[in-house]
Order: sequence, then C-alpha cells, then structure tokens
Amino acid sequence: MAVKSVIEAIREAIREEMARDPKVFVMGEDVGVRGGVFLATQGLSEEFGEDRVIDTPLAEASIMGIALGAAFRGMRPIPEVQFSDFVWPSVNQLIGEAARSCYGTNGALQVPMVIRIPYGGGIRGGLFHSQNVETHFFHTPGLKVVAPSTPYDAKGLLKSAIRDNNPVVFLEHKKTYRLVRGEVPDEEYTLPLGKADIKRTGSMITVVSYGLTLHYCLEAAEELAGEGIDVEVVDLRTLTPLDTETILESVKKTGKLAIVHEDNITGGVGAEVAALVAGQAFEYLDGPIARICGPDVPTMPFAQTLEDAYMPTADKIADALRKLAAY
Amino acid sequence: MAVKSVIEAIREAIREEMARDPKVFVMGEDVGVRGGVFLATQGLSEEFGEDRVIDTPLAEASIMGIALGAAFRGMRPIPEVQFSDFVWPSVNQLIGEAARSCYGTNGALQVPMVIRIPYGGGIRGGLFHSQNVETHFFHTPGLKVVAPSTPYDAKGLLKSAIRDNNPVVFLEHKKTYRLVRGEVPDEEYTLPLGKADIKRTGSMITVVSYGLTLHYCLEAAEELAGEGIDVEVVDLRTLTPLDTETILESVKKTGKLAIVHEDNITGGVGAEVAALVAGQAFEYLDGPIARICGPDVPTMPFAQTLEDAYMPTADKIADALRKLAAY
Amino acid sequence: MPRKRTTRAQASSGSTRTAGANGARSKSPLPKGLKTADLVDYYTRMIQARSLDERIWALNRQGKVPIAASSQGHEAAQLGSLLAAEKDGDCFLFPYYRDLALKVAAGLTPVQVMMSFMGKAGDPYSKGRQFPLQGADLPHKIIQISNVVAAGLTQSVGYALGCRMAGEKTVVLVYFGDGATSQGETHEAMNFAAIHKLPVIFICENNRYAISTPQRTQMVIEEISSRAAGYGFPGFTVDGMDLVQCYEATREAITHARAQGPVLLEMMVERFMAHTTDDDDRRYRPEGEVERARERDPVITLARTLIEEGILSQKQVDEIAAEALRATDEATDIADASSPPDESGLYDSVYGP
Amino acid sequence: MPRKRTTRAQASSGSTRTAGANGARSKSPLPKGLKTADLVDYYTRMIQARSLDERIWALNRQGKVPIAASSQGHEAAQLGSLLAAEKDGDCFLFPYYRDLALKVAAGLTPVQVMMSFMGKAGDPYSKGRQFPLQGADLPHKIIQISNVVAAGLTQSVGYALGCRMAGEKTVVLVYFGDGATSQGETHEAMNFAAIHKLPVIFICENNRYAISTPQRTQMVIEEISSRAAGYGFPGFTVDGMDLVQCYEATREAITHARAQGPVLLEMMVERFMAHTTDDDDRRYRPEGEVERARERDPVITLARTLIEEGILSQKQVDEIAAEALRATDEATDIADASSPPDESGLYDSVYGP
Ligand SMILES: Cc1ncc(C[n+]2csc(CCOP(=O)(O)OP(=O)(O)O)c2C)c(N)n1
Ligand SMILES: Cc1ncc(C[n+]2csc(CCOP(=O)(O)OP(=O)(O)O)c2C)c(N)n1
Ligand SMILES: [Mg+2]
Ligand SMILES: [Mg+2]
Repeated sequence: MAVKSVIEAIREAIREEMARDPKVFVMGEDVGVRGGVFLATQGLSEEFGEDRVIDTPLAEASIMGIALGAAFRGMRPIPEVQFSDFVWPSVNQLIGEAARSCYGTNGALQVPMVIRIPYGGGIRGGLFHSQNVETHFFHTPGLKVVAPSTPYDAKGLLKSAIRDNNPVVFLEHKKTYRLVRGEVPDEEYTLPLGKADIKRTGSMITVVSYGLTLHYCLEAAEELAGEGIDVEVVDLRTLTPLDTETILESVKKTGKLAIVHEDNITGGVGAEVAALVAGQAFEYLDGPIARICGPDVPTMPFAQTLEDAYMPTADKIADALRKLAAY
Repeated sequence: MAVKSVIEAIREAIREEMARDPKVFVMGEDVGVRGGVFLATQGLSEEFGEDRVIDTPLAEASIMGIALGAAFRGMRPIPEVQFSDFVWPSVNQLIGEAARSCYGTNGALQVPMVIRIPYGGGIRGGLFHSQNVETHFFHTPGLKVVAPSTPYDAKGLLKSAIRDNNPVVFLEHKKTYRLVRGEVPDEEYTLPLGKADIKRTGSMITVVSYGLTLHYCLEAAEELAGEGIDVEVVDLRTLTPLDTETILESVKKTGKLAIVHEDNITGGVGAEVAALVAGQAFEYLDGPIARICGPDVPTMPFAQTLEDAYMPTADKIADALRKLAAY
Repeated sequence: MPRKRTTRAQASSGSTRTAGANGARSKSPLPKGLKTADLVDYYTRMIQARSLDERIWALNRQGKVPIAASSQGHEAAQLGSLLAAEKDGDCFLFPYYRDLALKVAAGLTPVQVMMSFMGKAGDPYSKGRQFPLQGADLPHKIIQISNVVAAGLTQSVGYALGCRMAGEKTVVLVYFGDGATSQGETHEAMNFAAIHKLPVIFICENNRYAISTPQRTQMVIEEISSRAAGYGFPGFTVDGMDLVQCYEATREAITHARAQGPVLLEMMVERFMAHTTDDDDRRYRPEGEVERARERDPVITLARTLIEEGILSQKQVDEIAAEALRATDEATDIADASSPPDESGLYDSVYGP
Repeated sequence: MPRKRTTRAQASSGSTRTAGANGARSKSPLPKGLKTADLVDYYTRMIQARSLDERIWALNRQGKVPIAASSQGHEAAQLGSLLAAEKDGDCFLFPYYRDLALKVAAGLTPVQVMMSFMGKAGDPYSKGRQFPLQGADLPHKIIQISNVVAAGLTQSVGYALGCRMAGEKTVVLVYFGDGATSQGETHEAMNFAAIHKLPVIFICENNRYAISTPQRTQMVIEEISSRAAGYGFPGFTVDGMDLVQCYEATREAITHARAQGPVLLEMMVERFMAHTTDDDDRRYRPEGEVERARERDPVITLARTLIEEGILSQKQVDEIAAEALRATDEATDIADASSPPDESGLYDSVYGP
C-alpha cells in the first residue's frame, strides 16, 4: 500500500475506470490539457484523447444536460462542476431532469453518470468558492450522494459510483484534496455505496459526520479519550442511500448523539440524522441530540477571522461533546 | 368580512401593494393580459399598465436576475415562477446571488423582492407540475420563506413580504388556490413574517405543518377529538424565519410531536423541526417524533392511484397520531 | 446546404408566405425519395392523430383526461419531419409536449395513446407516472423526460454525442417551440452542437405564441432561424403547414447534419387550439386569428393535394377519415375500461438496477 | 450607430488588427470630447492600477494575498470605457472579477485596494467577506455580487429596467469575458434588454481564453459581436488595447443605448498573466504568445502616445510612474498593518433591516 492524497486517489479511480470501460468519459471546464483546476483529470487527455476528456464551453447547464443525454445513450459520463458554487445553473438538468429520468420513464432509461463536485470551505474561498451544496442533492430522490473523507474511501467509492447505473453526485471536499493523505491499496478494489464506516469505535457518544469535519471529529475524540470520554465516530461516506442501520445501531449502543457538518445547520443533513434517531431510537436516547454545524450565514466569508469563526473545529466539537457527556 | 379564496386573497394583496407603492411591480410569464395561468395577476395589467406588469420571455434565470437587478435599484419586484417545477433554471440567481447580495456587500445592498411560486401536488400535475421545492429555500440563509395555508394568512403575509427588504420566497399551494376559502377582513391588515399560528389548541400531541397538509391535520385532529385525543395543530406559516419558540412551547406542553408535510420526508422541513425539538426540548418528549410526509420518490405521479398513494391524507395522519397517543 | 445567413427565400421550397397559402400544392413531380404511397400513408397517420387529438380534448371536458396539449395546426411540421426521419432510418427523436401527432404517427396504437391520456397502466411512455406521452418510447426511438421548456435540447445534443462515441451515424431531431428559444439552455445546446459538429437538427415549431405571449414580446428578430448564424451553422425557415416542404427541408437537413453538423429548421405553424385544455385563449388571441389560420389546416391541405394530384378519390379520403374515427372510438372505450397503475408501483424504479 | 451586422471594418477607428499594432497612434486631433488632460489623467490611473496589480501578484507569492485575478493587458478596454462613462456622468457599472483596473480607476484609494486584497476590515466592497473588490462600491456606482461567470448580466439589465422605472436616464455598462458568452444567462440578458430597448452596453473583454479554454473550443464564430444580430441590436469589435478607440466606441454606444437600446462591444484584449494567482498558464498557452502580446502593452502604448503627441515628456511620464509606485508601497504597508474584520461581524447583514 502506498500513501496517497485524496486528489491522487480520485485521479487514479477515474483513470482506472476509463481504462476499464470505453463508455466512461470526462467532460467539464478545463479538464483537458489543464487537467482541471485541481488537477483531478491531469494526464487523462494525453492518455485517452480529447474525445474522452472533453473541454466544454463555460456553461454548466449544458455540461449537465449533455452528460445526461449521453448517459441515455448508454455512455458513462463524468461531468465535473469546477466548484460547487457553480452547480446552480445546472440543477435544472440535475435535480429537475436526471433525478427523475429513471422514475419518469418507469425504468426504461437509466442514468449512469457521476457528477464530480469539489466543495466546501476553509480554503479562503469566500462566498462563491466555498459552498456546501450536499443538502440540495440529499433531499432529491433519484440521486445518490457520496461525500468521502479519506483517499481510500474516495477511490473505492468513486469507482463504485462510476459503475452505478444512477446519477451519483460525488462531493470532494477541496480542503481534503492535498491535506488528507492515507494508504491506498495498489490492487483493484471498490467500496459499496450506502455503507457508513465507523472510523473510531466508542461507547459513550456517537458522533456522525462526513467529509472534512470527520477529521475534526476524530481529533476531538482523541482529545476526549484522554478525559475518559469514549467517543464513537461514524463516517457516513454516502449521504444517499443513508446507512440508517449503522447510525441507529451506534446510538442504541451509546445512547447519545452528536452530528457535525460544515454546511449550514438549519435543514442540513444533520437534521435528518437527528430526526431519524428521534423517531426510531427514541427509547435509547439518554440526552438531547447535539448539532455542531456551520451557522446560518451564506457560506464562510473570505477574511481569515470570519472564516475561522464559521468553521467547525476540533475544539468546538470537543466542547459540545463534553457537555453532552456530562448530561 | 367577506369569504374569499386563496387566489383572490393573493390577487388583492398584490393589487393593494401596487396601488400603495409605485416601486412594486410584477413580472413573469403570461402575467399580463392572460393574468397568469392561475389568474393571480388578473386585471393588474389593465389597472397598472404593461410597465408594471411585465410579460417576460420564457426564461426563468433572467426573470430572477432581472428582478434582482431592479431590486438593487430600489424597486420592489414580484417575479412569478409559473410553476415551482420551473424554478430550477433560476436558482443560480436566487440561491446563488439574491440570498448572498446583502451579506456579500456587508449590507450595502438590500433585496426587496418577493418570488411568488405556485407549488405542490394533488392536482394531477405529475412529476413536473407538482413539485415541493420549499426545502431548498428553507436551507438557504439570506432567503425568507413563507408558505401560507389560508386566504387570511396568504393576504396578510404577502403584504408583509412585499414590504420586507429581503428576498422572500412566497410559496402558494396550487390545490389551496380555489379549494380553501375563508374570511378576509375588508380593512387593511398585515401579518408578521416569522410567527407561527396555532390553528387548533390541544393538550396531548403537537402537530406541526404548513400549506395544504395543514388542513388535513385539522381534519385528523377533529376526528381524533371524538376519540378523546386532544391535538394541537401548529401552522408554521413562515418557514424562514422559523418560529422555534412557538414550536418548543407547544411540545413542552404536549410532550409529543408529529410533523406533517407533502414534501419528501428525507431532509425535509420536518427533519429540522424534529432536530430542533430533539435538541432543545428533549426533556419534555414523552414519545418518538413522528413524521407523516411524502415518501422519497421524485414527486407524485400523474395517475390518480399513484398520486393518492403519495399524498398525506387526514386518515394517514390520524392513524399515525393514534399510535403516538397510545405510546 | 449553404453555410450562409438564412432567409425565407432560401427555404427549400420557396417563400413560406406563398407556399401552402392557397392550400394545395401545384401539380409537380414529387420531391426526391417521396412516393405517392408515402403521402397516402402519412395522410392516414395525420388524420388518425387529428381524430385522437379532437377526442382527447372532448374527453378532457368530460373529466376523463386531466390535461392535454393539442398538436392541431402543427401536424404537417411534425409528420413532414418524421417522414424524412423514417426514410433515413437512423434518426432519434427528442420531441416536446406539443408533438402529439409526431408521437402517434411514430408508431403508437390509438389504444396506447388513450391509455396514456387517461393515466392508465397501459401508458407506453411512463406507465401513468407522467403527463400523457411523456417519458420515453424507446421502441420508436423517442425520449421526452419532461415538459420543462427547452430541457430536452441539451439532452438531445448529449445523445448525439453518445451515438458518435458509440460509432453510430444517428441523426438526432429535437423539437421545441418559439418560446423555448428564450431559454439559456437553448443557446448552450446550439453552441455545443456547433463546436462538435454534432448531427443534431433543431426543429422550432414556431406558432408565434408562448401560451399568451406573442413572438414580438419574446424577441426582436423576425426569424428565429437567423440565430443559427451566431453559432456558425445554417438556419432555415419553412412553411410548417406544408408536409412536403417540411419533409424536403428535413431530408436535406439530415444529410447536412450527418456530414457537417447542426441545422436549425424553423417551421412556421399555427396553434389551432388554446395552449392546453387548462387555457382560455380568448383572453389574448385576436378575434378571427385562429379562423384565418384554419384555412390552411394541414389535414385539409394534404387531402386536397391527394385528390388534386389524382392520388386518392374523395371517397377514399372519406373512408380513411371514417376508419380513423372508428379506431378512435374503439380506443376510447378500451382505454376507459382499462385499469390504472396499481398503487403498489409507487416505489418502483426510483433508482435503476 | 448603424443597426446592421457588425464587421471589424465598422469598428470605430478601423481594423483592430492594425490599430495599436504599431503601438502608438498616428498624430491626429483628439476625438470628440477628449482633452489631452484626460489622457494624462487616465495614464496616471492606468499606471497606478498596473503598479497595484503587479504588487498584489507579488504579495500573493508572499502569502499575504490569498487570490488575485490580474487585469494586465485589459487596462485600455477597462479605462477607455470608464472614461466615456465618466464623461457621460450618468452611467452605472457591473464589472467582473478581472476588472481590477476599472475598479481602481473608478475612484478607490490604493490603500482601499490593498485592504481588500488582504481581506482587511477596510475592504470597501464587502468588508472582507468576499474575494477582493467583490460586492459593491456604491459611491462609485459599481455592483459585482459574485464571480459566478455571467451572473451579473441579467442583474445589470434589471438595474437598467429599475432606473427607467425610476424615470432616470442612466446607462448601464456590464463587463464580462469571452467565456461568459457561453452561459445561457448571457443569451437571456441580451434578449430581454433588446425587447425592452434598455440602455445597456454589453462589454465583452475578449482575451480569447476562458482559463485554459481557447476561443475556438468555446464557439465556432470568429466575432462575438456578431451575436448581437440574433437579438436585433448592433455589435462592434474594437481594439481593446487602444484606450482612445475604446473610449470612442463606448461614447458612441452610450449615445445609442440611451436613445435606442442595447449595444454589444467586443474589445479584443490580451491576458498577460495566468488566469489567477492559482493558475499555471504554461500548461496551455503556446510558447511566446504572451511575449508577443506584451509588445502591445496598453500602458506602454499610452505612454508612447503621450510623449509622441508631445503631451508629456519622458521625464514626466517617469515621475507619474514613480509616484504610483510610491503610493503602492505606502498602501501595502498601511493595509498590511491594518486589522481584519472582527469575527463578531460574522452574523451581521444576513438579512437587511
Ligand atoms: C421552464 C418552463 N417554464 C415555464 C413552463 C410553462 N409553460 C409550458 S408551455 C409554455 C409556453 C411554451 O411556448 P412554446 O415554446 O412556443 O411552445 P408552444 O406551446 O407554443 O408549442 C410555458 C410558459 C414550462 N413548462 N417550463
Ligand atoms: C458559472 C461559473 N463557472 C465556472 C467558473 C470558474 N471560472 C472562473 S473564471 C473562468 C473563466 C472565465 O473566462 P472569461 O469569461 O473569458 O473571463 P477571463 O477570465 O478570460 O477574463 C472560469 C471557468 C465561474 N467562476 N463561474
Ligand atoms: Mg409557441
Ligand atoms: Mg477570456
């Protein structure tokens, strides 16, 4: 096993799947010679040619609609949205059309496409290069949504997403691209969509998270271990299908639940996790459900001071967990 | 007081505000001579002229962006999205731009605009004329979201929304337009945004809803009253700002909570209400939080059988409340 | 096809204003590839579509069909282009909600059509999940996911891209109205198709109304086909009330598309009915406009042509119409008696296998 | 302005290719409304903008500026149009992220500019909430909510509509790049402005790249200005490296816009730097391309003009440059020493009063 970064793992996954299946192709802004602004597709144009690594005009609605049309024909497009903040012009095709294509044709059509979206903050992106967009897709039946936190998960899940016959929104947290490194098997492997991963087992509190903040949760858990507070950290990995079983099992064991995400708190994914547990594991709850999430302001601002004030951190998480443990 | 329909109340509100403030104007597809496909703007073109009742080309992104630009200049546009299902091409301007304009200019700009959106199902609209879109705006800080259920509320809240200095998404359930009638004062009045309304007081269970399903909740409550189950029905009326106080107070009184909406259950507004209570009124809860909501399929299908199967009904709600009461 | 700015003059068979204006076509040898049998065949399909269309409207008033958009007045454009596509043999269609005649003529049985409009389990497009004839009819090479205006354009371009990747020579025909040209996605679809020289024929059925909004309120330009120049491909305006002219223009466009890339065909048509069964067009259509338009009714025009060219007798024409009516009656009864989709199907196919 | 299809020939002062190619302008009386003092004034603003631009790039490498988009190579287009707008006196601007020189020349102090790039509380556009010089600078009649490409176009059209409703004669200038022309919203904005004959000037700063994507991959057509015909208003292509030519074209456009409606001005410019400080353009720009472009550097060109026309001496030109550098040094130190916004402000102005 070699240690790789998240971006390397993603590039490998795309490369391997393109080599494996001629139907797989990449399209998006600057994905060709430029290799994408984050270099996720670096070298692919040279290796697979311009026909399978298509530099598109600057027009997200058409990127999504054209990918969708190609998927109708049986291709396996991987459209890239350069930044999550620019996905909005495309959602008519994504939320409106792609998510309803299989259902709306009573299963006659499938949509084997993976929409890669770099997202999230903590990188001085300001209001238009930091957005968390996961909830909009999480709340759209017909879409699958993946949000990995490690190179290992990113590669295994992306390969599965590419082989899946449904539109999969694949969310890559920009800050994890180079910051998060980890072991990735040299041999071929995939990870199933819809299965959460317990990144740390514990007995006293269940913390549910995904993406960048998952790492902050692990830091906090580490810190609290020294204080005798034993925290279990559940990495959702896939938001849709949501692994309700793993979440419920964990809470039934620990009796306490905290949810952490960077996205705005109100109406976020954490709200659903809380509602799920309050509805189906009520008897097991020994305390209020805590949410440590981004505040309800329009994305994190540009200035370092304001961005820091917005972001959930290991310390903020640890404080909340201490209170919960003391409850 | 005269008895009016929801659509009449809405038309009156727009008319009165246009007469009151020359800055207020309407724009959208077929809002002119046609009076809008639901006749919400009927007669306004004749009364206020084509300059203040603008028939636009069929292009939602521009309807929203142009309204936003006019708002920057101090006008008070009321763009109409003909059906909620067609809002997607416009969300780059709505979720991306309008919601961040005040914050992104540190308050230098305000966005006094009301986006009127007929939404919801139960009218044989199928996958593309029935959508519930509230959650996407509910999860967008910077937007206010209103979803009235009665003519009285619709008129009072729409007038307040038009006078508000922020982008307000005003959701009008299509099925309530002519079906729901009620008394509307002849004299001028407004209702504050952000205040829920207890449509029925009760002591044993709190039911939170809004829009069309609010009426089904009242029916169910009526039915259960005969069985000695005393239900309190809270009409959110405004989704953002959410009246957390009224919700929490009610649950602290009843000890049990059910949430009802037509929108897909996963990640819907109900999830936030549940999370709110599970986080801030945990000690008062005497039972699991129930959600009677639309299933996770892409909107209600066209066939009567399938549409009925999708929609929450008074019976479905009553059954769930009986279980909750028995808990 | 010449790669220059379009004018009506360039339209394949003369000015739209004159052609078909007097209804019948002057006696002349049939254009390339067309046999008299084709005209009879397509007249038969057209009258069947018209008969179903009229019945569906009536059924709506009886409460048996929740919603319908009529293609009356658009039939020549829809069937003329379909005829060219069928003769080519390797075309795929992305129609829009007003293409009832196109969808019927493409191969559905009257019973299937009625099942769809009544939201019965026998609906071939979506098994009653969607508006009538919306979803997909893959046996007849048709996809129409939604009635969101202009949403099909980028999809059709992507479909053409997919076909090319699969090594196929399929030409894609995508249909839309004048209103759809205002949508940003239309601009994006045309631009991408041009850059990649994809074999896509953009067919605009211009009836000069988007519900109540007349063309002058939608755009400044006279000819929508002139927009093609901004993307670097040819655009033509033809008389959409003339089946043969629409056939010819489409046939040429197919040849051009396969060899050199996209073409924009603006077919000038008339909307005989209100926008949909929910609409009341008296609010916005000038007195007498529809009546004048009906003088150019494509069904009558084609019938007259068949008779004047000596292809069919009045009697034969009447028999065809009678047979169509019979089929419509029968289909109505069968569909009416058939069952709607079982509610247990609500959760099927939210996701694919 | 003639309402006919644009050609380079029609561009106000001759072919883009030749004008400015040799750098200096031939001795000639200054165009309408222009005084030599204006040229000196705008040279002063241009060199100040350039000096700040270069410094900002350097500060990024030092880790003091997180992100920057340079306007080097675009200055003549930005300032030429600004000059016309200022002389008119009733214009409102919707620039885009590459309009650094425009925003600086519109009236910010070097200190304000540096505060903005360093994300300090003194940022005049958003108080450090947004990317540098993004948000609004109302004192100088500028709005730029985001750097979402093409998002400002419909807003600018709406602003013009609002001004008309308020009974004002304001002309709105909206700026964007060649890449923005692919967006559907650009199509929608131009179409609406045309229908309502709104006084909007669409200024496309065409540097023939959208990050790494060359013009030929973005569109088939040669001249973006030709798209105006599809909306029914005039479009022109001018040499964006020539301040005076851009001034003239914009001045005429303002007159036309106020009287008859929108105009599309395509200004041919060069992007001297990588797309942003995050980009490495060696991956995709041909060897020597930038070097050749720099021979037409608008700052040098204008300086040469001033000297050759005998308006300024070499010495005076050098003094102006030296003063600009001094102001940039000073601004850098002041901004660097100033404090960022207090984190307590995070929750302010999510909603208006
Ligand atoms: C994106 C979108 N906006 C609005 C509508 C509502 N609507 C349905 S058809 C229509 C008019 C379309 O006119 P046109 O494209 O000319 O087609 P026609 O009905 O005239 O054939 C409108 C506004 C829609 N279906 N989709
Ligand atoms: C909607 C959207 N998509 C993608 C981006 C990322 N992006 C920023 S600038 C840019 C290229 C813009 O090129 P152009 O319009 O020509 O302006 P230039 O930078 O060349 O001046 C891209 C793709 C964006 N900001 N907005
Ligand atoms: Mg039309
Ligand atoms: Mg450019």
